[in-house]
Amino acid sequence: MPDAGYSSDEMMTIAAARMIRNGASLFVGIGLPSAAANLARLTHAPETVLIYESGTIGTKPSVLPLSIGDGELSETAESVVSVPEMFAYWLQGGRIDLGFLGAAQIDRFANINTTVIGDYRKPSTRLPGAGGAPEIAASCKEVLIALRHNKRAFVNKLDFLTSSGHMEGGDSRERMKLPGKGPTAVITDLGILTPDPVTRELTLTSLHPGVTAEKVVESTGWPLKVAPKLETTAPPSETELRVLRDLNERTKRAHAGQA
Amino acid sequence: MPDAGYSSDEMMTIAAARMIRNGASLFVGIGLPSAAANLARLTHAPETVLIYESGTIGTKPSVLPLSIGDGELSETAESVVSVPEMFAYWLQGGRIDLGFLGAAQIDRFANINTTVIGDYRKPSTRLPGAGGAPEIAASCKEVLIALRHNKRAFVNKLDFLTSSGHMEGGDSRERMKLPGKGPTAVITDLGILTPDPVTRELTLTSLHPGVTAEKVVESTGWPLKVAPKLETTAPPSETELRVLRDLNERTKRAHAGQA
Amino acid sequence: MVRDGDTVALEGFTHLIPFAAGHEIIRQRRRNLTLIRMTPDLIYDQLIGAGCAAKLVFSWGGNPGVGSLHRLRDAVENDWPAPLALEEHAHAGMAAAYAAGASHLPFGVLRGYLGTDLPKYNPKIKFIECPFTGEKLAAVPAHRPDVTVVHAQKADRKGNVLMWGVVGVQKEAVLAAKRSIVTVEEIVDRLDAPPNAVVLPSWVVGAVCAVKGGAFPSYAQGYYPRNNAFYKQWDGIAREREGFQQWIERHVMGTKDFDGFQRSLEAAVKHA
Amino acid sequence: MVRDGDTVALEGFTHLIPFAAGHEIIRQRRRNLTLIRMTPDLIYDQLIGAGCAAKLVFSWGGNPGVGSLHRLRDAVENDWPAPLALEEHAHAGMAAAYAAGASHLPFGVLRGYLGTDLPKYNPKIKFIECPFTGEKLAAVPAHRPDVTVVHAQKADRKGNVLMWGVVGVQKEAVLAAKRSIVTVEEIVDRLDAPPNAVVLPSWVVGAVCAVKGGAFPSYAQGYYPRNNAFYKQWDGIAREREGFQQWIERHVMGTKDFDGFQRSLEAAVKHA
Repeated sequence: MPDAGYSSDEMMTIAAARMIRNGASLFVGIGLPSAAANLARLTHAPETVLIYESGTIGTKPSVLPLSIGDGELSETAESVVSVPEMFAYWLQGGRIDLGFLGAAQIDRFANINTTVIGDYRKPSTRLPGAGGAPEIAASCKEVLIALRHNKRAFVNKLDFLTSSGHMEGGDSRERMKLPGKGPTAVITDLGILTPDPVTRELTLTSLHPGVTAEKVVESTGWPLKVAPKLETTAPPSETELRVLRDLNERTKRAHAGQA
Repeated sequence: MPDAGYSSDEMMTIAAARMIRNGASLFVGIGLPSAAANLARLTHAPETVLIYESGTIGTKPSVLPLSIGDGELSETAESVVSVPEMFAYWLQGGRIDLGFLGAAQIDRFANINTTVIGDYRKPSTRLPGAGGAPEIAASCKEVLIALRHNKRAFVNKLDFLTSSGHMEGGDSRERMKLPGKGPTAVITDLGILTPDPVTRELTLTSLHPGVTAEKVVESTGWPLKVAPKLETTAPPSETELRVLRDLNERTKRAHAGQA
Repeated sequence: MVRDGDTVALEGFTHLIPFAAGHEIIRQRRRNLTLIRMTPDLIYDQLIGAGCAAKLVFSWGGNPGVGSLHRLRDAVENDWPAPLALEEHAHAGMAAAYAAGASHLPFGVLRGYLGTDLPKYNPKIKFIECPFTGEKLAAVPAHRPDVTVVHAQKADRKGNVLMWGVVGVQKEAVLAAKRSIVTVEEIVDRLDAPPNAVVLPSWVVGAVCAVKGGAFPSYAQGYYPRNNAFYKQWDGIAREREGFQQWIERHVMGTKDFDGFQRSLEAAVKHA
Repeated sequence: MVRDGDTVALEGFTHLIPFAAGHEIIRQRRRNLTLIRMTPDLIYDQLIGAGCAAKLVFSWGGNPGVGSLHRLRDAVENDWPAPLALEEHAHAGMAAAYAAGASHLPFGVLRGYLGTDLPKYNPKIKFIECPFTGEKLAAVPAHRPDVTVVHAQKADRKGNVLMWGVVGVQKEAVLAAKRSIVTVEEIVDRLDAPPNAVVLPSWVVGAVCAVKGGAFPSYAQGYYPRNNAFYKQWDGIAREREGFQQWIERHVMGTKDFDGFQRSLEAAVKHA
């Protein structure tokens, strides 16, 4: 989309940011989740409570952190707690509204893999691993997932199940007694997928401007269900684009001039 | 002992204080343990680390606290932690050298009762209960117990076992896998009792000046063993008496003039 | 926010005890409460003596450094003013139960209660085996109060709460509860919390209410000291039923709020 | 204080990472270490690439915000410079294992790992039943490192240590360890710790050593910021074995201490 005036990654971040309700408490990972969360905070959701697993609660960074524990996160936080407290009292405590995850692989029930590509014991690619994701996926009231859409990522079968989505679909997540509702949307650079209310299989429900359903189906490693009434994602507003670009620009400057 | 120049309670407190090794970390209850611990700190054991279950570590109060959480304890502490942390990381963590307990009843194996006199469900006297004592008795490396010596306190059978001493004697404490060594001395207003190295039965090993072994045996609710080589506790030194009396005087003044 | 029959925790470990909130529960004549608190202290002696409690979950029930809680004893020993069921723990078990509640775990694990008689009388103390070493450890069910009430030093205008000094199990008790109320010494524009201070963000607190002096006769570090003399006086006030009832009627039931209570106490001292 | 074959935890969650101590382990050519750390970060990439490690116990092994830890990947994918056994957890399990270690419990309990493949590959993750509700919960054995090393902002002359900001699992890691070492930015006459600050009293710390800048390229709040640019550069330095080896030889093995390392890095930048 060279003439849309914005990139597909920008569309993805903005679409993700829009899903964040003002006032929600939000457990944020690094990368796109952090960008989307801060974009939301700087636009329609100023009262969003950002929580990073480093123990920083209610932080208001002026630039995107490179790590989940950059100094600015703790300096601008309402409260900084230890990591055991963060995982026990706050995440497991069930008080986080929304978890926001990325993934290397995702399957049709929004289970995700961030551990290995290939066999666990002899992987072709060793990924960073679980981090906080399994318990974010389990304990947040809702989970959003954001990743680029292609067949390497949207796979028929995960090489490793790192974090539980809707398991084998239907009521299998409930039967396993995972505390939270699980993933409620997957936001990609092509569109938005949401789980079917009954089968919990991810279904394409919104296309970003200029993207076709065929393109999304082709980019998915399983026969993707497409909603009968397919919506089109509203293009980025001027404000959204400006705030996101300003944020990225400030971030780039802040992380450059040190070494 | 009207002409000894000190009371039997003063002798008890001073004898207890002498058992505190300089530099030891000490978990202190209110009352005599607190008086003895602070006396030790103000005399021969200035590096003693006083810990109160309110979460105050390394405190240096100028007067004896009335409660285990008086403001001066936290103001003069090296560190103040939450109560769950105190019990989990510090006491259960196994890093406290010496626990110091009082009791309403004690048996021949230094098990103690601070819960009820009479039947638990219909007590003749309801006592305050366990507090921190069961885990102080279990987890401190060593335990000292101080109480006044009489047949109501030194009983043949406890009405309730609140905190474990040497259980049924012999190796029964070890078999139960209690982490610490258990009580190593019982200090009373009449003398000092220590557990037999093998049977763990409390044995009278030191008499305070002017007290006879017969008097101690008479004041004990079981046939008390008396060590063949019975020592005599050194009488309070001038310094010990002066520091203790100053401390008590300061304490009395501090706790009076408010209501 | 407290209803008849609720399970209520008023916490504060010697420090920051929410007396003002306790008095309000007495004034509202709440009944049939299950009261949770590590150290019942004078506040629960008052609630029990006033007939608010059906059950007490606790680990140490005395007047610290003074002696007995006479109203608690009268309820246990003589069923006055009503029978009081006891669920009795040690401090370590209570702390583990609150921490488990805050952590949304159904139970807490501790190295505790070994050899003691407490498990014989409290079926909520069980023993489990470590799945790795086979060691025997105690387990207690999580505390999940309907309402927790604590007192703190400060809140800001958004409702973020700051406390410092002896912080006890207050944070755990608030996070373990379904609803929570925090009374504070003052409401300020900015909390100015030091790094890693004990802060309860507004979104985990149900209601914040300024009650100056609301921890009297316990203390609020940085505001006023513990009134140890009153703790000693309480022994005389509460020893007999009549004296207690007169005191409660005059100073708590006979006043509209904690400010009134404090003025009423002062007047009594002046006329004494 | 670190010996060949030890189980060693160098902790610091993005903040206060003890790089100086890690370099010293590399300089001393320690071998066969079991390295524990939630987020291996650059410090363990260096230790692994330098051949110090036989096993890694961890929960997230990446260069935060940048990408892979290439030395970690090379060890796992290609056994270079030596095979590296993995014991893999999630953060919540690692945190629970450290807290259990600090608490002298043999295991920690958490609501975790449900539905994930991690228990299939890590036999140290088991499931237990709540003795009260029958709920299924995860259990992990306590971490009990032979040595824990952390970096903090300040110590006083007695050896009491103060840290603030993102404090991670440092306190738990120190309290869980048999021996401990703390490097600090500075040694001061008085700590002046705010109330309820994270303080490690001298008697629970094995050794304290002043190493100014010892957390570089991570950060010490109040002293210097995270050097995010170096984190990005590391991707290039560590991508190929040769580049990594040259860097370690020149800047770590070729210097006497962390001060020398920092001067050596500065010199390289000037000549670039």
